[in-house]
This record gives sequence, C-alpha cells and structure tokens, in this order.
Amino acid sequence: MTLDRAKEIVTNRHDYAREWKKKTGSKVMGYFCTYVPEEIVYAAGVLPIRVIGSHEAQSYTEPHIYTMFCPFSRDVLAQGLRGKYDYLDGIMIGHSCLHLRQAFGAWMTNVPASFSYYMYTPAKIQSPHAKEMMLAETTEFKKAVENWLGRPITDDALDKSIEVYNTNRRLLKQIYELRKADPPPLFGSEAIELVLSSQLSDKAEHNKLLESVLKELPQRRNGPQGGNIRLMIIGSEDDDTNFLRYVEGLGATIVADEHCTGSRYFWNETVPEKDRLRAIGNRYMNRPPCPTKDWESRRRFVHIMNMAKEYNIQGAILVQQKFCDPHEFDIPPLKALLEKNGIPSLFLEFDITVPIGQFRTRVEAFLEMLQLEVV
Amino acid sequence: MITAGIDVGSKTVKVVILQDGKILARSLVLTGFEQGKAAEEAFALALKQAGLSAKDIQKVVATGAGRTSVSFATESVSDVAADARGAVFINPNARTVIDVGAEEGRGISTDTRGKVIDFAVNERCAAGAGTFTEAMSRAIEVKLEDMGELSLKSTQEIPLNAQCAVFAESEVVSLVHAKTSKEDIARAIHDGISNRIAAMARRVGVQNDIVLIGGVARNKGFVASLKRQLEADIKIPDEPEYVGALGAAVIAAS
Amino acid sequence: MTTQVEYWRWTESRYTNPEVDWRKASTITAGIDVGSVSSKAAVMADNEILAYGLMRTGSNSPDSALNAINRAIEGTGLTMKDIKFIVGTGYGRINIPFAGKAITEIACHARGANYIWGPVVRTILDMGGQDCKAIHCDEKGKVTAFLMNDKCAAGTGRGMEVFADLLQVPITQVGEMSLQVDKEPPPVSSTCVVFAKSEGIGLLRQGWSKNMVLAAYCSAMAHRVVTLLERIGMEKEFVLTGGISKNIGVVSRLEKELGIQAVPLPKDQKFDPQLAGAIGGALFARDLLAKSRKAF
Amino acid sequence: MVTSIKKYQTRPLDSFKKAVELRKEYYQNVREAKQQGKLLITGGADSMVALPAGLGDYVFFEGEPYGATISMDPEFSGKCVEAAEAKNFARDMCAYMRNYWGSMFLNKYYFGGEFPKPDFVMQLGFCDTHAKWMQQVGEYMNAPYFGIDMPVGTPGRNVEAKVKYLTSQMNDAIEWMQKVTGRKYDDDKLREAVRNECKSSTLWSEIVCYNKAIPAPLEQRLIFTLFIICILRRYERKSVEFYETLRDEVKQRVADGIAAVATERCRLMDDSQPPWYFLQLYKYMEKYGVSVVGSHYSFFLGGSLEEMPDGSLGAPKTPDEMGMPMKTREDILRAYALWYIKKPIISQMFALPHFKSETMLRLVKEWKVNGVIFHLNRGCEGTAMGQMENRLALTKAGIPVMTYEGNMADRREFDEAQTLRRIDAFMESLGLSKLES
Ligand SMILES: Nc1ncnc2c1ncn2[C@@H]1O[C@H](COP(=O)(O)OP(=O)(O)O)[C@@H](O)[C@H]1O
Ligand SMILES: Nc1ncnc2c1ncn2[C@@H]1O[C@H](COP(=O)(O)OP(=O)(O)O)[C@@H](O)[C@H]1O
Ligand code: SF4
Ligand code: SF4
Ligand code: SF4
Repeated sequence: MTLDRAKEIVTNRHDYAREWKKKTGSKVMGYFCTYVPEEIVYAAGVLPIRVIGSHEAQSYTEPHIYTMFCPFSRDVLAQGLRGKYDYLDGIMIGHSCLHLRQAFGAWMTNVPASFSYYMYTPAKIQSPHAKEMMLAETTEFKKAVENWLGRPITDDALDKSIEVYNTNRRLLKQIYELRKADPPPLFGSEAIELVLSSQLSDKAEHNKLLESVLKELPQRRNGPQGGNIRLMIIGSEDDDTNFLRYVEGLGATIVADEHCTGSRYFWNETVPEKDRLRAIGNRYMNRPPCPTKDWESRRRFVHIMNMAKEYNIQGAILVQQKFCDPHEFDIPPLKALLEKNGIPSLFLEFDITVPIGQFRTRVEAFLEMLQLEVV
Repeated sequence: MITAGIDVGSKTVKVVILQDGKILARSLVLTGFEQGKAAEEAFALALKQAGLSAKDIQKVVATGAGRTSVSFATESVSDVAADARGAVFINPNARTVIDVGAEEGRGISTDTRGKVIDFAVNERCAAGAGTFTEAMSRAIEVKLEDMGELSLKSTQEIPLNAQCAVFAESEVVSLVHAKTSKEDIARAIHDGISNRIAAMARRVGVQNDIVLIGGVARNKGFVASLKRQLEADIKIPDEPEYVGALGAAVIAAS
Repeated sequence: MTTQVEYWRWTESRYTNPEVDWRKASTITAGIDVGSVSSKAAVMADNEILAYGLMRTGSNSPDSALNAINRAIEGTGLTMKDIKFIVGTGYGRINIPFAGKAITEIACHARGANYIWGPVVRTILDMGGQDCKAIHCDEKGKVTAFLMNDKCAAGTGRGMEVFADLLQVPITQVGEMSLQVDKEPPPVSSTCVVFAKSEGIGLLRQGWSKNMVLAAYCSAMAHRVVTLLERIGMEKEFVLTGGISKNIGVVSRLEKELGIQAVPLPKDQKFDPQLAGAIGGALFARDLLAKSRKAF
Repeated sequence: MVTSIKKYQTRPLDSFKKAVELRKEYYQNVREAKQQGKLLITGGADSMVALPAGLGDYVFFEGEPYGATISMDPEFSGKCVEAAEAKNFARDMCAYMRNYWGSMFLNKYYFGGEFPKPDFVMQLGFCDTHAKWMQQVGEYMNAPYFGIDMPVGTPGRNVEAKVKYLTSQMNDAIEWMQKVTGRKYDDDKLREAVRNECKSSTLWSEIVCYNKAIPAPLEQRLIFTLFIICILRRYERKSVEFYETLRDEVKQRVADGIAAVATERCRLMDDSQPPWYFLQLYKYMEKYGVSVVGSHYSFFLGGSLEEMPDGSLGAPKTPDEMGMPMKTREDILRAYALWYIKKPIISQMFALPHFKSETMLRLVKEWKVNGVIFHLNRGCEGTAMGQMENRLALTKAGIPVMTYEGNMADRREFDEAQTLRRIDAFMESLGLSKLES
C-alpha cells in the first residue's frame, strides 16, 4: 500500500531529506511553523520541510528553554542541538507563537546554518490590511532567498510552485472528503501521516503518492470498521501517531481533524492572481487560522463546527501540548460550544512522550460514554 | 586543626571528622523523627571511632535539610555549598556536582575552589530523587540494592514517564502485567529518574569532571542511565553519601 | 520498620444481603473493582445485590481480584462457577483473567451511584487511593462528562494512610480527629503522597498537634477536589463515592466550601459507597449477559 | 562574617508620595469613570492608550498593572486565580490575566464595588496572550472589542510597511470607536495625548540614565513605584508634570551624591517582572550591600533608550523634538506608530532573544552592574521568552548570573525559602556577606 510509503517518509524523514539533497544537489530549508510561504522556497528550488517532534525525552534543551515552554518547542530544539538536522542549509519561522519562536532563536544562535529568517506573519488576519503587510514581508523574504542563493526566483517558477502546492492541497482534500463515508477508507492516524509526509517531502513527488493512494483506497480491505465511533481531533500541533493508533485500536475511528499537522495545513488553495506574491500571501491570511490569529471574532470555531457536522462526528478529542498558550485560550470556549451542540469532548494534554498508561482510563471512559448503553 | 561536618539529610545523618585534610572517622545513622537526637548520636559514634571527645573538635559545621536542628554546631552552611566543597576536596577537577539523595536531587556547578557558581534543585516531588526508585522497587518486588544490577541486564529501552512517582507506579504495574521483564522495567525506572536529574545538571551547565554524590550514587543502574543521558563519564567517590558532611568539615577548617 | 499496629489499615469487610436467595435467581453476575488501594467485588442475583467483599489490593491484580470475589461469596454457598458474567473495573481491570469485559471505573461509579442513590444523582465525586474523579451522569447513570486529577497524585487516599501511620491514628478516626481543632490551620501546600511522611514530620517538628496536621491535610484535599468540581460544573444533586467518602474530615470541609450537602444515603440502603464501582460493574455484567443471551 | 563598610548619604525621595497618590487616584478614576462622565476603556498596558483621546475624557483601565496589584493580596488573588481555573483556564497562562479575569468573573473590583464595565475594549497585540485576553473580556462583558496587531518581526526590516499597517489599523480603530460610542473624534486631543505619552516616556528614559551614577540614586523597588505612572497615565498631562519633577529631583540626588542604598557596594540588574508579592527580595539583598539598579524590563516598559553621539545610551527625542510634522491626523498617527515600532520592549523582547541580549550587555556595562539575576517568570511567557539565551549570552561575556523560578502574580508558584537560599549562594559567589544592621 502506498499509505505505508507515507508512514515511511515520516519515520525516516532525515533519510528522505538527505537522499533528496543528494539526488538533486539542491538545498533544504527547515521551517518551524505552517505560517511560512513555502511556495517561495520551493520556487527557488529549495526543499522546505517542517521540523516536527521526535518524541524522545531529552534534557539538551535545559540550558536554553526552561520548563514553562511547550514540549513541542523543546522537542524541536533538542533535535537541532543534537545535530539531527545537520543537513539543513537554512531555517525559517513565521511569526506565530512565542514558544516556537524561542526554540527558533536558540537554534539560530547555537546551530549555525547559512540562512536563517524570521518573517512577520500578521496576526490580525481578519483585518484587510494584514494582506498588505503580508505582501511586504513575502517580498522581503523572496529578496532574502534570492540573495542567499545568488539567483532570482522567476514568475514562472512561482507559478509552477503554486501549481504543485495547490495540487497537493486538492488531493489531500479529496482524500479527506472520502473520510465522510462510514466506514471511511482510512484511519485518522493514516490521514495524519499523509499530511505529515507532505510537510516532509517534495510536493511534486508527494502528489504522485497521493494519486496512488486515491486509486488504492476504494479497493482497500483492511481499513476501519463501520459502526465505529466517529471522532474528530482538534488542537495544537499533533504528530503523535502512536497515540492516534492506540485510540483507533479501541473501537473508534478518527474521521476528521483540525490541527496544523492536519487539515489546517492544506485546507485552502492559493487563488492565482497576477501579483504572485500577493496571491501566495493571501492564501495564508485566508487559511483556517491558528488560535493566536483568530480575533476579534472566532472564525476558527465556525470552521470546526462545519467540519464536525459534515463529518458526522460523535465526539471530539481536544489535544493540547502542555503549556501551549495559543490553544489554552481556545479550549474552554470550544469545549463549551461543542457541548452546546451535543458533541462530548475529552481534553488531553500532551507531553514530549505521551504516557498512554496515564491516559488509558480517560480515553476508555470517554469512548464508553459515547457508546456504552445503560439498559 | 580538627573539625567535624554533620549532614542532616531527610533519611540519614552523616558525620565526618577531619584533621588537617585527613578523614579520621565517619558515621551514619537514620534520621528518624528527632533530627537533633540523631545528629548527637551520629556525632558520638564518629567521636568514638576517632577516639576523640567533643572538646577536641575545634569547629562543627552542620549542613543538610535539618542543619538547624544541630544544637552543638558552630555554624551551618547550605547543602549546595557543602556538596561543592566536598566534591572539589576529593576531586580537584570537579566542576559539575550532582547530588541525589532520598528526597532531593541537585545539580551544582562549581569553580576550582569549590565555590558554587549555579545550582538547581528538584521541586518537592519524589519523581526526581531516591525515593522514586524505592517506591518502584517495591512495586516490582525487587530489593532496592538489587535494582542497579538488575537493570544492567536489560535488553531493551522502554519509555517511562517519571512525572509522578505515584502514577509511575501504576505504569510500572501495567508493565509487570504486560510481561515486561523486570530487568527492562528496572532500566526504564532508572532512565526515567536520570532524565530528570540530567535536565537539572544541564540547567547549570555540564562540565568535566562530573562528580555524582549522595546515596543514590551507589545505584549502578542509575549511574549507567545517567552516563547515557549525559553522554559523559561520571566520577563517583568511594563513599558518595558522605561528601556533603565532608564538605562541611572542610568549610569548618577554612 | 517493625510490624506494629498498622494504623492505615481500614477494616476489610464483607456483607450478605439476607433478603436475597440466590438459588431462586436466574442469573448471577458480578463486578470486581481492583483499585490502587482496595479491591472490591459485588455479586448480583438478578436485580439485587447479593453480597460484597472489600479487601486491600496486593501487589498483584489477578490475586487481589480473586481475593475480593472469594471474600464476597464466602459463606453464601456460591462458587465462582455460578457467576455467569464478571465485569472488571478499576485501575487493575485489564488484569482480571476471569472478567468477561473491562469497563472503566468512571462508567461503573456513575452506574453504581445511580443504583445506590437513585436517578436523582447528577454529579459523583469519587475520591480514591490515588486519584479523584468528578463525574456527571444522566438519570440512567450514564456518564455525560468527567474530569480526573492528573500529573500529580498529591492529596489522595494513599497519602492519608501514610499520615495515619505516621501519627499513629487509625485511618477510620482521621476525619473525626481532624475536626477537633480550635482553629482551622492553613491547608498544607505540597502534599506529595510520597513525601506525606516527611511533610507530616516537618509539621510536627514545628510544634503542630496531630489534629492540626490532619486538619491541614484534610482541608488541602477538600480544596483540591472542590477545584475539580468547579471545573466540571457543580450540580447540587451530588454524591460521594470511594474510600475517602468515609472520611468525615474531608467530606465536611468539602461540603462547607461548596456550600451544599451531599445527598445522604437512602435510609434503606446498606451499601458502602466505596463499593459503588463494583456494584456498577455488576450491573453492567447483568446487562451484558442479558444482551448476549438475546443475541443467540 | 561581618564587614564594616562605608556608607553613602541617603534621603527619602519627595516624588515617591506623589507617585503613590497618582496611582491611587487612577484606580479611583477607573471605578468612578461613569460618574465622572468619562469613557471607560479596558485593554493591555502596552496598548496605544492615547488613541481614544480624540473621543473626549476617558480612563484606560490596564490589565497587567491591575493583575499585579491584585497579586499582592494573597486572599483576593487566590480567589481570582481559582475563579479562572474554575472556568477551565490553565494555570500556566499569563498570571496577570488570570488575576484580572478572576476579578471579572467574580464581579469584584479590588478597590471596591463591582468589576467596572468598559464602554469598549481595545488592545495592542504582540504577545500570544494580548489579543486573546481581551477577546475573552469583550465576550464576557458584552463589550465591543477592537484589537490592533503590532508587527513585531525583525527590527529595522520593512519599517515603512509596518508603519502603514499600524496607521491603517489605527484609522480603522478611530472609525470604529466613533461608531460604538457615538462620539465625534477630535484630532487636537489625540495630538495632546500622544505628546504626553512620548514626553513621559523620554523623561522616564532620562531618569533611568541618572542611575548610571555611583552610588545609584534609585533602586529597583523605588523604580517600580515610580515607573507605574508612565504606564497607567502616560497619555495625561499629569504624568509629564510628575516626571519633570522627578527628573529634577533625581538629577539633584546625583549632584549631591545621594544613594538609594546607603551601603551600596555591589550593583545588580534583574530581569522580567518581579514576584510582586515578594518585593522584600530587594530588601533582603540590601543586607548584602546590593543595589539593584534597574532592568531591561523596568527601563523599557515605560521608556526607551538609543545611542547618543558619544556612543552611550540615552533618552530618545520625542517626535516634536525630532521635528516630525504633527499637524494632520495622518502625521500624528505616523509619529505614534513609529514610536511603538521603536519600543525596545516590543522590538527586542518579543522578536528573537539575541536582540535583548545585546541590549542587556550594554546596560550591564553602562550601568556598571556586577551581576544579573533572572527571575524565570512562569507567569509571563512574553518576558520569559529567550531568558535562558539571554543568560547564556551574559555568562559568555563573563558576567555572574543567577536564576530563580517564580511567578510574578501567582504566589503558589513561588518558593520563598528556596529563592532566598539561591540568593545567599549567589551573594557568596560574588564574595559578599551580610552587613551589620
Ligand atoms: N545500594 C543502594 N542502591 C540503591 N539506592 C541506594 C543504595 N544506597 C542508598 N540508596 C539511596 O540513597 C538514598 C539516601 O541517600 P542520602 O544521600 O543518604 O539521602 P539524604 O541525604 O537525603 O538523607 C536512599 O533513599 C536510597 O534510595
Ligand atoms: N473506613 C475508612 N475511613 C476513612 N478512610 C477510609 C476508610 N476506608 C478507606 N479509606 C480511605 O480510602 C482510601 C481508598 O479508597 P478507595 O476508593 O478504596 O481507593 P481505590 O479504589 O483507588 O483503591 C484509603 O486510602 C483511605 O484513605
Ligand atoms: S504547540 Fe502551541 S505553544 Fe507549542 S509551538 Fe505549537 S502553537 Fe506554539
Ligand atoms: S504526588 Fe507525584 S507528582 Fe505529586 S509531588 Fe508526589 S511524586 Fe511528585
Ligand atoms: S507579555 Fe506577559 S504579562 Fe503581558 S500579556 Fe503576555 S504573558 Fe501576560
């Protein structure tokens, strides 16, 4: 199954990137947050890959970040400090949360790369002026990349890049569309792996992978069962597929998600316009927002509720990295909103390693709550 | 000059009598409920061993969590100061001192004279000290003294969240039922606690030589885990639990 | 330490309902709740509780489960073979070899509370050996929401036992004694279960009386669960289950802080609230058996 | 060991009382805004507080200082933070916010009466918390909310675009405010408020520069009392007057060789907000002859410093002093936007750690500081960001550094004994011992 290939990319992400580098002779750039205009990087012939968690508890970050910052940011930094990403030629971050920005700052200071860039991604995406600000920033960023590489990024290259990215988004969305069925043809853990592998690989190649997945899914025999509890997972960065597998082993299927390692990443496409950079920037301003950028009104919740309805979910697991301030703001009102709409939810706080043993009673009790009949 | 150092720990009281840089006697008794009495008892024991009487001792310095309860002490110093001085006294190259006792773990960075540059202490939580291993050894029904040896025979690494000693205990019990070997569980326990200790040590900056002291230094399994975590060699003095008391005696002499 | 009196030892017990004759019953089912501290078994003859047993949990869950069920059926003439279906619950539920199904203690406590107190119950506070749970349920005893304390087991039943032992006060009297103070002391701040002993020693060294130490510990615990209840949203029809519900020192402080009283046990009820989980398990066992019979 | 030491002359500061008075009056104004016929606006301390001035009389009720104030009262603060927790908000969120929210949820204003209901909510967002804090307030209080997004980003990059982004948002805000209040907007009043704010800020900057003197005329506890006016009331004329008087007084102190700490023999700097409920910390250090002469935080929350022709750090010029046009609304907004973009608290602390490290190194040198104490502040992820990198940078430069963990406004996360223990060890490593009292 091609799905296994996606899992393989996620598991052996460093091998993938190293091989890609060898094969193409080009550069690789690590990015820290999904609010970066990847298309520009890709158009420059550089492979953008997302730096995600390794789920190994490490003490390397202690001198650099202390315990009040989210485990994801610490996990990310630990890998940088340990040289796991020594093949990266550049790193970049978009303005999102302070936690990750601090990891980025420490990485930049302690792990030299030939290019490092902190881009301001506006937070008040609900303001029309954000698009102008974004344009100014993408323009500067493009210049910086051109300077770094010593060659211009042409409009033609941008068009191709946008096309490749849009195709990837479209294909992922098609696969997500299939998850509305009961039973869906794939597990939630597998869907997340598809998104993660997209963040970790060359999108042109990944598009082929997605196409074969789309071909294979209808014939699949060993997928989820019908009648399983339909769950949605919502929250912060979540690449812990082991945990998802555990939940799906208990008679539930995750049919939808709202994570930046899931649907938030690819949900909308770039709408082409003559000014390519504007088109690219607008896409990020219009995407399903991260909580830090969701004000004054709460558009994120509208998106979540729509999804909940369309995917016919019975319950939601709200996942949050411990100490993740952005999500700590949204979870209480979101939980209340879900409840008001008859959707029970379970809140779990993730650490670098997820102690399944500690969550066992909670998860099981939650599934019982959704399922167990009292005569 | 003859001096004495008394380290009143939460579990044990240790006394060292020192004459011109040479250790004359050592003693150890359980702290129990009355710290002051235990201190007197330990002091008397050490004096007897050294063949001295109390008035032969020119200065007594107390340290440890219960240092204020030593009525006959001339002075008291913090446990981090005593640890650093003691460690540097034994090993002049010591720059990072890690002290893991029954209820507290500490990471200390020191200068060449045994003066504390920085230190970190685990918050009042059993997950980062000797008590953790004690509780776990009970859970898997292995004698505390055997835990180290056992874990060295482990063949696989299992992540254990040493977040809370109580919850970790139930995780350990589940591991037992999942037929995980006791060797592997023992290692997971040591990995869990050493992870927290390593974090503390890194906080103050790890520099060679690293000297591990306190009762838990006797646990070979823990030492092996900590070495793996820190990716460095760790020096352990012969009598690791006496280093704090020794440091106090050294301070008394200066 | 030498084996003297073990003050933490609450009384192990058992009970047979004299009004029920199991020989007349068409099905016998049971629920076994292997908790971190205690193991409980409840046996059901058709729709009535027939007997129960309450024992200390040993280091091995299967044995503890067996002990509890044996204790429950002791003297009733029943044998294990007569029990047609068993539901295991509690933190040791996955390791009960003779249980037909494992169900969490959360579902079981709600179900059991519904049986003991009737359909009015909306909020259940289960205070046990190593954790506390706040549960909401509907009129059928079905869970609608729940919260558990996490990350830190501070201030739970096991810690109370350690204190009892240290102060040489029988656990059953801890609550009473904690109320005999002139002035309510400030709650202890860190109440790590593991360090309960050294914390207690520290307080005694500072010259606190036994009663004061107990009061400080009980009120810390009450305060912690109040926070839990506030987070899940309180409904006034609330009941207390788990071993700590027998500790009047915690319960009265809890009620005072909440400003409401827990629903008292119905007059005709003889069931120990510590058994709620096991009773819930037995009820599930009865239903599951009926369902599987229907399916054939 | 006891060392005798030379003592400097010292004397009380006249402006101290005035500062206390102005602060008290402010909180009274908040409570009585409605009776006084003033608009009540709530938002963050870092908001563009001069912006509503065009609407007429108003009081800007700032969240952070209010949270800090509450935190000094153990009982009330305890109730507040628990009220926020009862609503399922996490304990590790901004501690000022949890105190403020708690007070709102309990509907109790610390200075008596109900929690004041704002006419509208206005915020400037650059910490993850700012915008979301006030979103919750707007929803809970059923008050209209306008947030302005502060473009942080790399300092010096895209300045024109940042100015435009801010001014466009400010223009929107002005439209919006007129709509929600039904009042007409007067640019003259805006100009006046912006001038007051900028002037207060430069005066404060000038004042902290006097602390370069040995002995230091001010120490941190005093500074905390004095800088608050520049935060709470910086848009008012009263603030300017206050700082003019204070400036003259401090100048005179330096001329007379007056010390804040008579036994000053060691000068330290600290970092982040202090644990407000434990300011005795500074008193404790005084026993060792330590004068804490300031911090990145206490200098820059109200002030700003820039390089002077002689290469040293000094107070910046106000827009007027720089000769910037201030005629039209666009002029004023432009000047105001630039003022915020330049603020070191935003551009250094919230961008990337090395920007702040560089400034800290300069502060250490110019203020002749012997060591730095970092309060690893679990109550504020904003000021906590990059602290450990700052610490490493200072250590690398050979500056003695110590850290302690705490929380500026939630005392449950502060361990007094442990902190004093650390201070003792640090003092020992600096070669200091306690002085005779
Ligand atoms: N042989 C051993 N193997 C494993 N652990 C040991 C051994 N000896 C002592 N310990 C551990 O050392 C701890 C006591 O350390 P110590 O430094 O004396 O404590 P403290 O100074 O806090 O009283 C005990 O809690 C125990 O866990
Ligand atoms: N008779 C009693 N009086 C007071 N406290 C009791 C009594 N019996 C049990 N307890 C308390 O209840 C705790 C056990 O609660 P329980 O609900 O049985 O826990 P678990 O289900 O986790 O094993 C004990 O640790 C003890 O503190
Ligand atoms: S998990 Fe939360 S705090 Fe951590 S990097 Fe993501 S958004 Fe930031
Ligand atoms: S109960 Fe657990 S987490 Fe809490 S202090 Fe004790 S060992 Fe640590
Ligand atoms: S900067 Fe700190 S105090 Fe200010 S809102 Fe952010 S977290 Fe709170």
